[in-house]
Amino acid sequence: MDIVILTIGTIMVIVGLRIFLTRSRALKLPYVCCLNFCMAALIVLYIKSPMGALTAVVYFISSTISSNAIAHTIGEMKKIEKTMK
Amino acid sequence: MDVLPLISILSCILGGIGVILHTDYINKIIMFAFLEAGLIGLITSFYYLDVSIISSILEPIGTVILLLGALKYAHLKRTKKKYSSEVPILAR
Amino acid sequence: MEIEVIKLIIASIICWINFVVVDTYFGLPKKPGVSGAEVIGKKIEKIGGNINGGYFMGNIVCSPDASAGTLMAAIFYYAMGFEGGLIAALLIFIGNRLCNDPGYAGTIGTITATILIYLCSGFIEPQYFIAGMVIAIFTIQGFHHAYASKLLGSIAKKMGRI
Amino acid sequence: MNVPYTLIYFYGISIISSIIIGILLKMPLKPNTNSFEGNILFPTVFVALGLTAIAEFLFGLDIILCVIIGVFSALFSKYINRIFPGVDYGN
Amino acid sequence: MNTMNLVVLTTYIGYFLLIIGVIGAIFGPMTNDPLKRLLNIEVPSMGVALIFLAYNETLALMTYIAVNSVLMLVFVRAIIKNEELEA
Repeated sequence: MDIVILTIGTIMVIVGLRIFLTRSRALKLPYVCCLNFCMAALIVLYIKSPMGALTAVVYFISSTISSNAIAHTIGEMKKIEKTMK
Repeated sequence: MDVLPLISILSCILGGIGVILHTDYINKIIMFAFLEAGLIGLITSFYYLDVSIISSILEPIGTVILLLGALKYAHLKRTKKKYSSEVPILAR
Repeated sequence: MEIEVIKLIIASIICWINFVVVDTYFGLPKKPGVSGAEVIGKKIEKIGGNINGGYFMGNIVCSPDASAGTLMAAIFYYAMGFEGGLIAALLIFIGNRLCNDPGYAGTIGTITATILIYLCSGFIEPQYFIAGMVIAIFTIQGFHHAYASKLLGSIAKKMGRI
Repeated sequence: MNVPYTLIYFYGISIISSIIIGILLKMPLKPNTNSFEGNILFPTVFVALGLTAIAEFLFGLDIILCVIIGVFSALFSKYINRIFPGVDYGN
Repeated sequence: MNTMNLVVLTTYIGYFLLIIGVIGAIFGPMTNDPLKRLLNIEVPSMGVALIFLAYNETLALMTYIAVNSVLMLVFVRAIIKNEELEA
């Protein structure tokens, strides 16, 4: 098979398992970001047309926004836990 | 050439099990985003690009709604647990 | 078979250098752009990493900067040739603005990545740049947080951007 | 890469027209990195290049189209601060 | 892996997610909390989306995903109102 797709697939499997196994919430987010990179690359390599590139960029921007929101909420959640304890 | 369906199926399974097993709100929502990534990969592997674009635009909206709900819910539970003992209920 | 592996390694080194230099030049490790990046920076510092490297990784997670720009340049170059890189720069600029980031790092990173891919388009095909960028981001984000943040902190200090 | 001489010419036209319109609109000359304001060099040039590339991909390039894209991109980057405002946190 | 058993695989994954999600929503860890139960309910709803995908129901899938986010808004609001007014 194509080595490019194989390396991206193995990296995505490694990152998927690492998301599943890490304990702390804030350390999961870099793995989620790496996962979004792998998924956007796989989408383009599967669909070679410019429409596939458009799908990949829309998916990447929207998942970066959601991981941004998650990181912001972790900060707020920590503030709530600190003040209320 | 068809690594995308395999990978997205694996990430759907992992995401689904992760949402169930993790107990904290934010962990659950991170696993939900992981599951959603698998779903969008699978939709793209069926060559439905417009459905995939709409689904990937709506995904952060759902995630943000859930995050705001979890935040407000945690805030409410904290304030209720702190004050519920002193303030009698009728004095709300 | 091993020619492809060599091409892959060269592409990942080029992508790694490109996005680290552009991001460090635009002051990403100095301060967290968004409040989410600060949370990640504090957490990485707690587990033994460098605070500036932590801010760098937090900024990569939270807003699409030069790393996303390089990836999008490779993707659009693979799909549409040289003009794709320019379209990627526009889209990454809009993505930066959506994530509350002035947008300098992402757009300049995309343009430099497009130029680099165009220069190497003779013997390295753009699809190797896509995998190279994924390997580069994996070494930064997915491999070992404490070591990566120390490395990024030392690079930022060397470039005098702290 | 199929860029004949005329194509680069079109990109040049759109960049030059966007910079000229930008100067006419009295945008700040010096780009500073942590402000959300649009200035002459930063968003104008890249928006113009991106829009020209999109126009070239969708429908052919023409001199008039390039000038229109230059004007539009200068206007867009003049009021970028109101289209995509930078939110600064209260805390 | 041609598209034939991709469709079959998607149906199996959809059924798997449905079963796991329903069991998790009922007997899952610490689901006496309504918001955690709502998050558990999302898994079978993604399973239903996969089933729609397997049977090539494009329009149904699109409307289902759109309605899903509005539904989450309604449920989250109901949970918070219930928590405020309950006790």
